[in-house]
Amino acid sequence: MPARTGAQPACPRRLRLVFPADPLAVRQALHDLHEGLRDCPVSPQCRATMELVLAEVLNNVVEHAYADRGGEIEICVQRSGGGLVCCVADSGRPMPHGALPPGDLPGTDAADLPEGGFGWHLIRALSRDLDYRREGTRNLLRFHLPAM
Amino acid sequence: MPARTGAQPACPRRLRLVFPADPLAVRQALHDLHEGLRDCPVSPQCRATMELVLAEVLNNVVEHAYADRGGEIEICVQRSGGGLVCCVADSGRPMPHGALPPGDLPGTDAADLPEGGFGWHLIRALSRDLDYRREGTRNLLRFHLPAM
Amino acid sequence: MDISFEHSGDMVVARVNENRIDAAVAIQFKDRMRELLQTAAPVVVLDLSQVAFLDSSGLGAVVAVMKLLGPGRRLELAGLTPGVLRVFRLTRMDSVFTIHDAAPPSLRHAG
Amino acid sequence: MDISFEHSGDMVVARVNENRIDAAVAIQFKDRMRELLQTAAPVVVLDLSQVAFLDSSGLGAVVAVMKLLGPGRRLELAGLTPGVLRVFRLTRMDSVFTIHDAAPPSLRHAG
Ligand SMILES: Nc1ncnc2c1ncn2[C@@H]1O[C@H](COP(=O)(O)OP(=O)(O)O)[C@@H](O)[C@H]1O
Ligand SMILES: Nc1ncnc2c1ncn2[C@@H]1O[C@H](COP(=O)(O)OP(=O)(O)O)[C@@H](O)[C@H]1O
Repeated sequence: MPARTGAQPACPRRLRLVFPADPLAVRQALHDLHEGLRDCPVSPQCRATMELVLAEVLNNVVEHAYADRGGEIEICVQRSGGGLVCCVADSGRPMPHGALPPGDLPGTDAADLPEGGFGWHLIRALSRDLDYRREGTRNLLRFHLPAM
Repeated sequence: MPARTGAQPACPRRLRLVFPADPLAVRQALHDLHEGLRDCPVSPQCRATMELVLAEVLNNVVEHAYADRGGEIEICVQRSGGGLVCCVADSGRPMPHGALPPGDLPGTDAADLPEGGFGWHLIRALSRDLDYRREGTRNLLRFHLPAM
Repeated sequence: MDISFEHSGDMVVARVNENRIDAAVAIQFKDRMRELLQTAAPVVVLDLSQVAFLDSSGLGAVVAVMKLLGPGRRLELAGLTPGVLRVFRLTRMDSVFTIHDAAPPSLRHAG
Repeated sequence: MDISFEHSGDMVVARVNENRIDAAVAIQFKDRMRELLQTAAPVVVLDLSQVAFLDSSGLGAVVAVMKLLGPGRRLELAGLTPGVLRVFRLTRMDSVFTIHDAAPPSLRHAG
């Protein structure tokens, strides 16, 4: 990569991204955050957890909040202790019933295996202090990822 | 692409992106803007010009303003007539002498062909109303791309 | 989506030569596997040793492929990296699939 | 960076099988061409018909390749798409290179 040639290791105080609600832009955003934390005192496990939890959150924003019609997503990631605080904002439709989905695991009945519905379960299993608010026309989600 | 399945054509009022100063993130940003204008009344020529001019501006921010050390870049693109108004902001070092480079073409002397120095010439040749300001610790660049 | 196939007796090994199975490629993964699974091998081993990242869209696609095989055939998994294994564990889908510890048997001989 | 080579008499055609030559790949482009140009053909035709986008980093890399060839050999360009041609025109580099209108001769026979 031509970038970062002769770069000095630097851990940014805060990472912010704004990008369209589109699977490839989501992929690049996850890559950018992962790279952006490279020189930070955050464990590889914590970064991997961030990548998975944010992937689930962002896929839901693309598919459900924006219903695959596109829109703008904003992410902030900040260090906190050895862990991370993440914020995600979108201007799509609100969560069903104005609250976070429970994240119950679908059954594993061999006759009718689920192909979806795992997202909120993973988010809840891996994050702490999950908080959702609707502010005007925006969805604001905030959570903590513990040091690992 | 799974995204946009069943999507309704929609031209956003404004496109905004925030991403790291890194060649691959720049590439994705150019792609996102190009796609984001897909359903807009902006000609393919104007979109191609936007892609080239923004590529030059952004490459300079990555290489010179941030000196390949990374940082945050913000872009806004708004329609104006059949053309576009673009804004680019970064927190890197200021332009040399606090002003835009003249953009003189390097010579084409066969004995010593230039491998760089074309960027600002292209930007100036293809944009209108180019405006640079330093505001606090940020560089703000604004220009117009005419309808084509 | 680069997936290579290798036959070995009544088994076929499908090796995913990609870093990620995520929302951007889940449908491509399913479509490509559907094509490749025209073969009649009763056991299909999915070699995920190159896949560092799989999200719930990717998991859903793997389940969909298992269902495509129908009742007479079996999908088994091999070479799961730690990040991928974690997703199977957290969703209990590790109880649904036969998961081999190492690379698929047919490749083990070669390597 | 996918570049394929094809010899044809005392000429070699290098075909860039990529959409873009931009800042993210300019160095890879130069390095890959350097490797491939170990060959002794006096004329090298760079087939850019697959390249829809080239910025000034890409232009600089093409110039660098020309300089790598040294005085005894020639780099010619073929198959420039409108966007790429525009960059050569605006920077006057169209006066430095021999630019063929169509796909390179060796491929013209095939197609
Ligand atoms: N960001 C969101 N905005 C609106 N609705 C959502 C959002 N995320 C999830 N939902 C709703 O919650 C349900 C469960 O989500 P999830 O557990 O991720 O499973 P899946 O997305 O695979 O259906 C979704 O099917 C959808 O109806
Ligand atoms: N965004 C920027 N911030 C600081 N300096 C810049 C910036 N853009 C250009 N420069 C300076 O202006 C010069 C000319 O830029 P340009 O015409 O794009 O050519 P090149 O980048 O190929 O050298 C650069 O070499 C650099 O010194």
